[in-house]
Amino acid sequence: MWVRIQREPFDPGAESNAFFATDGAAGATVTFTGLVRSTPDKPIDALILEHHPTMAKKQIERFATEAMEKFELVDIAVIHRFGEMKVGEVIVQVMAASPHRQAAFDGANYVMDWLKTDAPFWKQEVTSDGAKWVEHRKADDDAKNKWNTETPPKSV
Amino acid sequence: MWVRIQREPFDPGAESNAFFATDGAAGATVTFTGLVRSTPDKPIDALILEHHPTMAKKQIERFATEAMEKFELVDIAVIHRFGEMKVGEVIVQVMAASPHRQAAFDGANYVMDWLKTDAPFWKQEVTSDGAKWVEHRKADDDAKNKWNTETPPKSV
Amino acid sequence: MKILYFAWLRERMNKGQEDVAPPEAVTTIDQLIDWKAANDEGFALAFEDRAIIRASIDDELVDHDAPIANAREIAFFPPMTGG
Amino acid sequence: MKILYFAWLRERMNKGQEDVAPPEAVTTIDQLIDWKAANDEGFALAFEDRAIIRASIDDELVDHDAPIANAREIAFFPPMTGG
Repeated sequence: MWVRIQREPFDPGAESNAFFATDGAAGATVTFTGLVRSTPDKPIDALILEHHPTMAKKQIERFATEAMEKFELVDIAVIHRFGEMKVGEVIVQVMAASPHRQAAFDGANYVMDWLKTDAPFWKQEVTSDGAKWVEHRKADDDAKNKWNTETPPKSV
Repeated sequence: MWVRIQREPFDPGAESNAFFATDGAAGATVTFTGLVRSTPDKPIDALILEHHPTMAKKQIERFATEAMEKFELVDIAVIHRFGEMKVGEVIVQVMAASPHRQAAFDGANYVMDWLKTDAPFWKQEVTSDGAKWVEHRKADDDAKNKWNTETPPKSV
Repeated sequence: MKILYFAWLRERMNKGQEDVAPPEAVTTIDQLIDWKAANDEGFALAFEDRAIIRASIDDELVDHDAPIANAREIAFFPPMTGG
Repeated sequence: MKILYFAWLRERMNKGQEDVAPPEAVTTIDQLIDWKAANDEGFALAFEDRAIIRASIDDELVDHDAPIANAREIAFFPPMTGG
Protein backbone atom coordinates (compact mmCIF):
# COMPACT_ATOMS: atom_id res chain seq x y z
CA MET A 1 0.00 0.00 0.00
CA TRP A 2 1.35 3.37 -0.92
CA VAL A 3 0.10 6.93 -1.31
CA ARG A 4 1.83 9.71 -3.22
CA ILE A 5 0.73 13.34 -3.14
CA GLN A 6 2.56 15.47 -5.65
CA ARG A 7 2.46 18.70 -7.62
CA GLU A 8 4.02 17.24 -10.80
CA PRO A 9 1.91 15.74 -13.59
CA PHE A 10 2.31 11.98 -14.03
CA ASP A 11 1.77 9.45 -16.80
CA PRO A 12 -1.28 7.37 -15.78
CA GLY A 13 -0.54 4.48 -18.14
CA ALA A 14 3.08 4.24 -17.00
CA GLU A 15 1.92 4.18 -13.36
CA SER A 16 -0.57 1.40 -14.15
CA ASN A 17 2.10 -0.63 -15.90
CA ALA A 18 4.47 -0.25 -12.95
CA PHE A 19 1.66 -1.37 -10.63
CA PHE A 20 0.89 -4.40 -12.83
CA ALA A 21 4.58 -5.32 -12.82
CA THR A 22 4.54 -5.38 -9.01
CA ASP A 23 1.04 -6.67 -8.27
CA GLY A 24 -0.40 -7.92 -11.54
CA ALA A 25 0.26 -11.47 -10.43
CA ALA A 26 -2.82 -11.04 -8.26
CA GLY A 27 -4.89 -11.45 -11.44
CA ALA A 28 -7.36 -8.55 -11.32
CA THR A 29 -6.53 -4.87 -11.19
CA VAL A 30 -8.99 -1.98 -11.18
CA THR A 31 -7.71 1.51 -11.89
CA PHE A 32 -9.71 4.67 -11.32
CA THR A 33 -8.39 7.72 -13.15
CA GLY A 34 -9.87 11.16 -12.60
CA LEU A 35 -9.01 13.84 -15.16
CA VAL A 36 -9.59 17.59 -15.33
CA ARG A 37 -12.82 18.03 -17.25
CA SER A 38 -13.99 20.97 -19.30
CA THR A 39 -17.42 20.76 -20.93
CA PRO A 40 -18.95 22.97 -23.64
CA ASP A 41 -21.68 24.18 -21.27
CA LYS A 42 -19.20 24.68 -18.41
CA PRO A 43 -15.77 25.31 -19.92
CA ILE A 44 -12.79 25.83 -17.64
CA ASP A 45 -9.18 26.75 -18.37
CA ALA A 46 -7.57 24.96 -15.45
CA LEU A 47 -8.08 23.54 -12.00
CA ILE A 48 -6.21 24.58 -8.85
CA LEU A 49 -6.16 22.17 -5.92
CA GLU A 50 -5.32 23.34 -2.44
CA HIS A 51 -4.64 20.71 0.20
CA HIS A 52 -3.62 20.09 3.80
CA PRO A 53 -0.41 18.12 3.15
CA THR A 54 0.10 16.06 6.30
CA MET A 55 -3.58 15.37 6.84
CA ALA A 56 -4.23 14.53 3.16
CA LYS A 57 -1.53 11.87 3.18
CA LYS A 58 -2.72 10.46 6.50
CA GLN A 59 -6.38 10.33 5.50
CA ILE A 60 -5.78 8.66 2.13
CA GLU A 61 -3.43 6.14 3.76
CA ARG A 62 -6.21 5.37 6.20
CA PHE A 63 -8.81 4.79 3.47
CA ALA A 64 -6.35 2.64 1.51
CA THR A 65 -5.53 0.58 4.62
CA GLU A 66 -9.22 0.16 5.37
CA ALA A 67 -9.82 -0.99 1.79
CA MET A 68 -7.01 -3.57 2.18
CA GLU A 69 -8.69 -4.91 5.33
CA LYS A 70 -12.30 -4.67 4.13
CA PHE A 71 -11.76 -6.34 0.76
CA GLU A 72 -9.41 -9.12 -0.25
CA LEU A 73 -6.74 -6.91 -1.81
CA VAL A 74 -3.13 -7.76 -2.53
CA ASP A 75 -2.19 -4.11 -2.88
CA ILE A 76 -3.64 -0.65 -3.39
CA ALA A 77 -1.94 2.56 -4.48
CA VAL A 78 -3.07 6.17 -4.76
CA ILE A 79 -1.55 9.16 -6.52
CA HIS A 80 -3.20 12.55 -5.92
CA ARG A 81 -2.02 15.85 -7.31
CA PHE A 82 -2.26 19.36 -5.92
CA GLY A 83 -1.51 22.78 -7.41
CA GLU A 84 -2.54 23.89 -10.88
CA MET A 85 -3.49 21.39 -13.56
CA LYS A 86 -4.59 21.77 -17.14
CA VAL A 87 -7.65 20.27 -18.81
CA GLY A 88 -7.03 16.62 -19.63
CA GLU A 89 -4.37 16.16 -16.96
CA VAL A 90 -4.84 13.50 -14.31
CA ILE A 91 -5.94 14.65 -10.84
CA VAL A 92 -6.06 11.30 -9.08
CA GLN A 93 -5.39 7.64 -9.83
CA VAL A 94 -6.29 4.69 -7.58
CA MET A 95 -5.08 1.17 -8.40
CA ALA A 96 -6.33 -1.94 -6.56
CA ALA A 97 -5.10 -5.50 -7.14
CA SER A 98 -6.79 -8.70 -6.00
CA PRO A 99 -7.25 -12.34 -7.00
CA HIS A 100 -10.98 -11.49 -7.16
CA ARG A 101 -12.26 -8.89 -9.58
CA GLN A 102 -15.12 -7.68 -7.38
CA ALA A 103 -12.71 -6.99 -4.53
CA ALA A 104 -10.53 -4.95 -6.89
CA PHE A 105 -13.58 -2.94 -8.04
CA ASP A 106 -14.78 -2.43 -4.47
CA GLY A 107 -11.35 -1.44 -3.15
CA ALA A 108 -10.83 1.31 -5.72
CA ASN A 109 -14.45 2.47 -5.40
CA TYR A 110 -14.25 2.61 -1.60
CA VAL A 111 -11.09 4.70 -1.57
CA MET A 112 -12.53 7.14 -4.14
CA ASP A 113 -15.80 7.57 -2.22
CA TRP A 114 -14.06 8.34 1.07
CA LEU A 115 -11.37 10.43 -0.54
CA LYS A 116 -14.02 12.65 -2.17
CA THR A 117 -15.60 13.65 1.13
CA ASP A 118 -12.95 13.16 3.77
CA ALA A 119 -9.54 13.92 2.24
CA PRO A 120 -8.55 17.56 2.66
CA PHE A 121 -8.39 18.86 -0.92
CA TRP A 122 -10.27 21.85 -2.28
CA LYS A 123 -10.75 22.60 -5.98
CA GLN A 124 -10.88 25.93 -7.72
CA GLU A 125 -12.07 26.12 -11.32
CA VAL A 126 -10.24 28.73 -13.36
CA THR A 127 -12.22 30.43 -16.14
CA SER A 128 -11.94 33.77 -17.92
CA ASP A 129 -13.92 35.18 -14.95
CA GLY A 130 -11.19 34.14 -12.52
CA ALA A 131 -10.95 31.29 -10.00
CA LYS A 132 -14.04 29.95 -8.26
CA TRP A 133 -14.24 27.38 -5.44
CA VAL A 134 -16.02 24.19 -6.40
CA GLU A 135 -18.95 23.38 -4.15
CA HIS A 136 -19.11 20.13 -2.25
CA ARG A 137 -21.66 17.75 -3.79
CA LYS A 138 -24.31 16.13 -1.62
CA ALA A 139 -24.13 13.10 -3.98
CA ASP A 140 -20.59 12.48 -2.73
CA ASP A 141 -21.84 12.14 0.85
CA ASP A 142 -24.47 9.68 -0.32
CA ALA A 143 -21.88 7.68 -2.28
CA LYS A 144 -19.73 6.93 0.74
CA ASN A 145 -22.74 5.91 2.78
CA LYS A 146 -23.30 2.90 0.54
CA TRP A 147 -20.41 1.16 2.31
CA ASN A 148 -22.34 1.05 5.60
CA THR A 149 -19.17 1.75 7.49
CA GLU A 150 -20.36 1.85 11.05
CA THR A 151 -17.29 3.67 12.30
CA PRO A 152 -16.57 6.46 9.87
CA PRO A 153 -12.85 6.78 9.32
CA LYS A 154 -12.18 9.52 11.80
CA SER A 155 -10.99 9.29 15.32
CA VAL A 156 -12.02 10.94 18.60
CA MET B 1 -17.73 1.92 -28.12
CA TRP B 2 -15.26 -0.54 -29.55
CA VAL B 3 -14.20 -4.15 -29.02
CA ARG B 4 -10.96 -5.71 -30.18
CA ILE B 5 -10.22 -9.42 -30.05
CA GLN B 6 -6.63 -10.24 -30.84
CA ARG B 7 -3.90 -12.81 -30.50
CA GLU B 8 -1.05 -10.30 -30.02
CA PRO B 9 -0.01 -9.07 -26.57
CA PHE B 10 -0.75 -5.38 -25.94
CA ASP B 11 0.54 -2.67 -23.62
CA PRO B 12 -2.23 -2.02 -21.07
CA GLY B 13 -0.92 1.40 -19.97
CA ALA B 14 -0.53 2.60 -23.55
CA GLU B 15 -4.12 1.49 -24.28
CA SER B 16 -5.38 3.36 -21.20
CA ASN B 17 -3.52 6.50 -22.23
CA ALA B 18 -4.99 6.34 -25.74
CA PHE B 19 -8.45 5.93 -24.21
CA PHE B 20 -7.90 8.91 -21.86
CA ALA B 21 -6.77 11.01 -24.83
CA THR B 22 -10.07 10.25 -26.60
CA ASP B 23 -12.52 10.10 -23.70
CA GLY B 24 -10.70 11.42 -20.65
CA ALA B 25 -12.59 14.68 -21.01
CA ALA B 26 -15.51 12.79 -19.48
CA GLY B 27 -13.76 13.13 -16.11
CA ALA B 28 -13.84 9.61 -14.66
CA THR B 29 -12.37 6.48 -16.21
CA VAL B 30 -12.37 3.00 -14.71
CA THR B 31 -10.07 0.38 -16.20
CA PHE B 32 -10.27 -3.32 -15.42
CA THR B 33 -7.16 -5.29 -16.31
CA GLY B 34 -7.04 -9.06 -16.01
CA LEU B 35 -3.60 -10.69 -16.10
CA VAL B 36 -2.42 -14.29 -16.30
CA ARG B 37 -1.87 -15.39 -12.72
CA SER B 38 0.43 -18.05 -11.35
CA THR B 39 0.40 -18.69 -7.61
CA PRO B 40 2.85 -20.67 -5.46
CA ASP B 41 0.16 -23.21 -4.52
CA LYS B 42 -1.13 -23.41 -8.10
CA PRO B 43 1.72 -22.50 -10.44
CA ILE B 44 1.12 -22.44 -14.19
CA ASP B 45 3.48 -21.91 -17.12
CA ALA B 46 1.01 -20.33 -19.52
CA LEU B 47 -2.63 -19.92 -20.43
CA ILE B 48 -4.24 -20.89 -23.74
CA LEU B 49 -7.53 -19.29 -24.67
CA GLU B 50 -9.79 -20.80 -27.28
CA HIS B 51 -12.67 -18.70 -28.57
CA HIS B 52 -15.57 -18.52 -31.01
CA PRO B 53 -14.42 -15.50 -33.03
CA THR B 54 -17.61 -14.08 -34.52
CA MET B 55 -19.75 -14.80 -31.50
CA ALA B 56 -17.14 -13.50 -29.04
CA LYS B 57 -17.02 -10.13 -30.78
CA LYS B 58 -20.79 -9.94 -31.06
CA GLN B 59 -21.41 -10.87 -27.41
CA ILE B 60 -18.87 -8.43 -25.99
CA GLU B 61 -20.20 -5.66 -28.23
CA ARG B 62 -23.64 -6.41 -26.87
CA PHE B 63 -22.52 -6.19 -23.22
CA ALA B 64 -20.63 -2.97 -23.96
CA THR B 65 -23.66 -1.44 -25.70
CA GLU B 66 -25.89 -2.47 -22.80
CA ALA B 67 -23.45 -0.88 -20.36
CA MET B 68 -23.56 2.35 -22.41
CA GLU B 69 -27.37 2.37 -22.17
CA LYS B 70 -27.67 1.17 -18.59
CA PHE B 71 -25.14 3.58 -17.09
CA GLU B 72 -24.27 7.13 -18.05
CA LEU B 73 -21.15 6.33 -20.06
CA VAL B 74 -19.41 8.49 -22.62
CA ASP B 75 -17.51 5.53 -24.02
CA ILE B 76 -16.47 1.98 -23.27
CA ALA B 77 -13.79 -0.17 -24.89
CA VAL B 78 -12.77 -3.80 -24.52
CA ILE B 79 -9.64 -5.66 -25.62
CA HIS B 80 -9.65 -9.46 -25.18
CA ARG B 81 -6.88 -11.78 -26.23
CA PHE B 82 -6.96 -15.38 -27.40
CA GLY B 83 -4.24 -17.95 -28.07
CA GLU B 84 -1.30 -18.59 -25.77
CA MET B 85 -0.24 -16.08 -23.15
CA LYS B 86 2.53 -16.04 -20.58
CA VAL B 87 2.24 -15.37 -16.85
CA GLY B 88 1.93 -11.62 -16.24
CA GLU B 89 0.54 -10.87 -19.69
CA VAL B 90 -2.81 -9.14 -19.99
CA ILE B 91 -5.82 -11.30 -20.94
CA VAL B 92 -8.49 -8.63 -20.97
CA GLN B 93 -8.85 -4.88 -20.44
CA VAL B 94 -12.11 -2.95 -20.13
CA MET B 95 -12.13 0.86 -20.03
CA ALA B 96 -15.25 2.89 -19.19
CA ALA B 97 -15.48 6.70 -19.23
CA SER B 98 -18.21 8.82 -17.65
CA PRO B 99 -18.76 12.21 -16.02
CA HIS B 100 -19.80 10.20 -12.93
CA ARG B 101 -17.36 7.88 -11.23
CA GLN B 102 -19.96 5.35 -10.08
CA ALA B 103 -21.21 4.96 -13.65
CA ALA B 104 -17.65 4.31 -14.81
CA PHE B 105 -17.18 1.67 -12.07
CA ASP B 106 -20.52 0.04 -12.86
CA GLY B 107 -19.97 0.04 -16.61
CA ALA B 108 -16.63 -1.77 -16.41
CA ASN B 109 -17.94 -4.13 -13.71
CA TYR B 110 -21.07 -4.99 -15.71
CA VAL B 111 -19.14 -5.84 -18.87
CA MET B 112 -16.68 -8.03 -16.92
CA ASP B 113 -19.45 -9.94 -15.13
CA TRP B 114 -21.33 -10.74 -18.33
CA LEU B 115 -18.18 -11.40 -20.31
CA LYS B 116 -17.07 -14.01 -17.75
CA THR B 117 -20.17 -16.15 -18.15
CA ASP B 118 -21.56 -15.34 -21.59
CA ALA B 119 -18.64 -14.54 -23.92
CA PRO B 120 -17.37 -17.66 -25.73
CA PHE B 121 -13.81 -18.04 -24.44
CA TRP B 122 -12.37 -21.14 -22.81
CA LYS B 123 -9.15 -21.20 -20.80
CA GLN B 124 -6.57 -23.95 -20.56
CA GLU B 125 -3.90 -23.79 -17.88
CA VAL B 126 -0.55 -25.14 -19.00
CA THR B 127 1.64 -26.79 -16.37
CA SER B 128 4.39 -29.40 -16.44
CA ASP B 129 1.55 -31.96 -16.45
CA GLY B 130 0.19 -30.58 -19.72
CA ALA B 131 -2.83 -28.42 -20.53
CA LYS B 132 -5.99 -28.60 -18.44
CA TRP B 133 -9.35 -26.90 -19.07
CA VAL B 134 -10.31 -24.37 -16.43
CA GLU B 135 -13.65 -25.11 -14.82
CA HIS B 136 -16.44 -22.57 -14.91
CA ARG B 137 -16.94 -20.93 -11.52
CA LYS B 138 -20.37 -20.78 -9.94
CA ALA B 139 -19.33 -17.48 -8.35
CA ASP B 140 -19.22 -15.95 -11.83
CA ASP B 141 -22.88 -16.80 -12.39
CA ASP B 142 -23.76 -15.20 -9.07
CA ALA B 143 -21.75 -12.09 -9.94
CA LYS B 144 -23.74 -11.29 -13.04
CA ASN B 145 -27.02 -11.81 -11.21
CA LYS B 146 -26.31 -8.77 -9.06
CA TRP B 147 -27.30 -6.56 -12.00
CA ASN B 148 -30.90 -7.81 -11.88
CA THR B 149 -31.05 -7.81 -15.64
CA GLU B 150 -34.54 -9.06 -16.33
CA THR B 151 -33.81 -9.99 -19.91
CA PRO B 152 -30.48 -11.77 -19.95
CA PRO B 153 -28.43 -10.64 -22.92
CA LYS B 154 -29.32 -13.43 -25.27
CA SER B 155 -31.92 -13.49 -27.97
CA VAL B 156 -34.57 -16.01 -29.14
CA MET C 1 -26.35 -26.89 -41.34
CA LYS C 2 -22.95 -26.63 -39.73
CA ILE C 3 -22.18 -27.67 -36.15
CA LEU C 4 -19.17 -26.21 -34.29
CA TYR C 5 -17.57 -27.74 -31.20
CA PHE C 6 -15.35 -25.85 -28.76
CA ALA C 7 -12.93 -26.55 -25.89
CA TRP C 8 -13.18 -30.06 -24.36
CA LEU C 9 -16.23 -30.78 -26.46
CA ARG C 10 -14.10 -30.25 -29.57
CA GLU C 11 -11.42 -32.52 -28.09
CA ARG C 12 -13.91 -35.26 -27.25
CA MET C 13 -15.53 -34.99 -30.68
CA ASN C 14 -12.07 -35.02 -32.21
CA LYS C 15 -13.19 -32.31 -34.62
CA GLY C 16 -14.03 -28.63 -34.57
CA GLN C 17 -16.93 -28.75 -36.97
CA GLU C 18 -19.07 -30.87 -39.21
CA ASP C 19 -21.97 -30.52 -41.60
CA VAL C 20 -25.21 -32.23 -40.67
CA ALA C 21 -28.58 -32.68 -42.33
CA PRO C 22 -31.08 -33.66 -39.63
CA PRO C 23 -34.52 -34.91 -40.67
CA GLU C 24 -37.43 -32.44 -40.56
CA ALA C 25 -38.75 -33.89 -37.29
CA VAL C 26 -35.67 -32.47 -35.54
CA THR C 27 -36.80 -28.93 -34.66
CA THR C 28 -34.96 -27.95 -31.46
CA ILE C 29 -31.43 -28.02 -30.05
CA ASP C 30 -32.51 -30.80 -27.69
CA GLN C 31 -33.86 -32.89 -30.56
CA LEU C 32 -30.69 -32.23 -32.54
CA ILE C 33 -28.64 -33.61 -29.64
CA ASP C 34 -30.96 -36.63 -29.38
CA TRP C 35 -30.70 -37.31 -33.08
CA LYS C 36 -26.90 -36.92 -33.17
CA ALA C 37 -26.45 -39.07 -30.04
CA ALA C 38 -28.55 -41.84 -31.58
CA ASN C 39 -26.37 -41.90 -34.68
CA ASP C 40 -22.93 -41.13 -33.31
CA GLU C 41 -21.46 -42.95 -30.30
CA GLY C 42 -18.66 -40.40 -29.84
CA PHE C 43 -21.22 -37.61 -29.76
CA ALA C 44 -23.37 -39.51 -27.25
CA LEU C 45 -20.37 -39.86 -24.96
CA ALA C 46 -19.26 -36.25 -25.35
CA PHE C 47 -22.80 -34.99 -24.62
CA GLU C 48 -23.37 -37.37 -21.70
CA ASP C 49 -23.67 -34.49 -19.23
CA ARG C 50 -25.94 -32.59 -21.56
CA ALA C 51 -27.34 -30.10 -19.02
CA ILE C 52 -24.04 -28.26 -18.65
CA ILE C 53 -23.47 -27.92 -22.39
CA ARG C 54 -24.35 -24.53 -23.85
CA ALA C 55 -25.45 -23.81 -27.38
CA SER C 56 -25.64 -20.93 -29.81
CA ILE C 57 -27.42 -20.46 -33.11
CA ASP C 58 -25.79 -18.07 -35.55
CA ASP C 59 -23.72 -16.40 -32.80
CA GLU C 60 -26.63 -16.04 -30.35
CA LEU C 61 -26.72 -17.99 -27.07
CA VAL C 62 -29.86 -20.12 -26.91
CA ASP C 63 -31.56 -22.51 -24.53
CA HIS C 64 -31.84 -26.20 -25.42
CA ASP C 65 -35.50 -25.81 -26.36
CA ALA C 66 -34.72 -23.17 -29.00
CA PRO C 67 -35.97 -23.89 -32.53
CA ILE C 68 -33.28 -24.64 -35.07
CA ALA C 69 -35.27 -23.80 -38.18
CA ASN C 70 -33.26 -21.52 -40.49
CA ALA C 71 -30.09 -22.02 -38.42
CA ARG C 72 -26.95 -21.80 -40.53
CA GLU C 73 -24.48 -22.56 -37.77
CA ILE C 74 -25.02 -24.19 -34.40
CA ALA C 75 -22.23 -24.18 -31.80
CA PHE C 76 -21.90 -26.44 -28.76
CA PHE C 77 -19.49 -25.69 -25.92
CA PRO C 78 -18.80 -26.03 -22.19
CA PRO C 79 -19.58 -23.15 -19.79
CA MET C 80 -17.41 -20.16 -20.65
CA THR C 81 -14.24 -19.27 -18.76
CA GLY C 82 -13.02 -16.08 -20.44
CA GLY C 83 -12.09 -12.72 -18.96
CA MET D 1 -1.86 26.25 19.69
CA LYS D 2 -1.83 26.83 15.97
CA ILE D 3 -4.94 27.31 13.82
CA LEU D 4 -4.85 26.60 10.07
CA TYR D 5 -7.40 27.89 7.54
CA PHE D 6 -7.96 26.39 4.09
CA ALA D 7 -9.71 27.28 0.82
CA TRP D 8 -12.30 30.08 1.03
CA LEU D 9 -11.96 30.14 4.79
CA ARG D 10 -8.29 31.04 4.33
CA GLU D 11 -9.27 33.72 1.82
CA ARG D 12 -11.91 35.21 4.12
CA MET D 13 -9.52 35.14 7.07
CA ASN D 14 -6.85 36.65 4.84
CA LYS D 15 -4.31 34.27 6.38
CA GLY D 16 -3.44 30.61 6.31
CA GLN D 17 -2.56 30.24 9.96
CA GLU D 18 -2.20 31.94 13.30
CA ASP D 19 -1.17 31.13 16.84
CA VAL D 20 -3.81 31.40 19.54
CA ALA D 21 -3.85 31.00 23.31
CA PRO D 22 -7.47 30.48 24.35
CA PRO D 23 -8.38 30.67 28.07
CA GLU D 24 -8.76 27.40 29.97
CA ALA D 25 -12.55 27.61 29.84
CA VAL D 26 -12.38 26.98 26.09
CA THR D 27 -12.36 23.17 25.89
CA THR D 28 -14.06 22.23 22.59
CA ILE D 29 -13.90 23.20 18.91
CA ASP D 30 -17.29 24.89 19.31
CA GLN D 31 -16.07 26.94 22.26
CA LEU D 32 -12.91 27.84 20.35
CA ILE D 33 -15.06 29.18 17.52
CA ASP D 34 -17.23 31.12 20.03
CA TRP D 35 -14.18 32.58 21.69
CA LYS D 36 -12.48 33.55 18.41
CA ALA D 37 -15.72 35.02 16.99
CA ALA D 38 -16.19 37.18 20.10
CA ASN D 39 -12.70 38.61 19.71
CA ASP D 40 -12.26 38.80 15.93
CA GLU D 41 -14.88 40.37 13.65
CA GLY D 42 -13.31 38.87 10.50
CA PHE D 43 -13.42 35.43 12.08
CA ALA D 44 -17.05 35.90 13.13
CA LEU D 45 -17.96 36.76 9.55
CA ALA D 46 -15.94 33.92 8.03
CA PHE D 47 -17.52 31.41 10.43
CA GLU D 48 -21.04 32.76 10.02
CA ASP D 49 -22.30 29.51 8.50
CA ARG D 50 -20.56 27.47 11.17
CA ALA D 51 -22.43 24.19 10.62
CA ILE D 52 -20.83 23.56 7.25
CA ILE D 53 -17.29 24.21 8.46
CA ARG D 54 -15.25 21.10 9.18
CA ALA D 55 -12.41 20.82 11.65
CA SER D 56 -9.43 18.62 12.36
CA ILE D 57 -7.14 18.26 15.35
CA ASP D 58 -3.59 17.14 14.60
CA ASP D 59 -4.59 15.74 11.19
CA GLU D 60 -7.68 13.90 12.44
CA LEU D 61 -11.18 14.97 11.39
CA VAL D 62 -13.27 15.82 14.45
CA ASP D 63 -16.80 16.95 15.27
CA HIS D 64 -17.39 20.41 16.70
CA ASP D 65 -17.89 19.03 20.19
CA ALA D 66 -14.44 17.42 20.22
CA PRO D 67 -12.15 18.38 23.14
CA ILE D 68 -9.18 20.51 22.17
CA ALA D 69 -7.00 19.73 25.17
CA ASN D 70 -3.48 18.81 24.06
CA ALA D 71 -4.17 19.91 20.50
CA ARG D 72 -1.07 21.20 18.75
CA GLU D 73 -2.72 22.16 15.49
CA ILE D 74 -6.38 22.78 14.68
CA ALA D 75 -7.49 23.18 11.08
CA PHE D 76 -10.73 24.72 9.81
CA PHE D 77 -11.94 24.24 6.24
CA PRO D 78 -14.99 24.01 3.96
CA PRO D 79 -16.36 20.61 2.87
CA MET D 80 -13.75 18.79 0.79
CA THR D 81 -13.83 18.66 -2.99
CA GLY D 82 -10.83 16.50 -3.91
CA GLY D 83 -10.56 13.43 -6.10
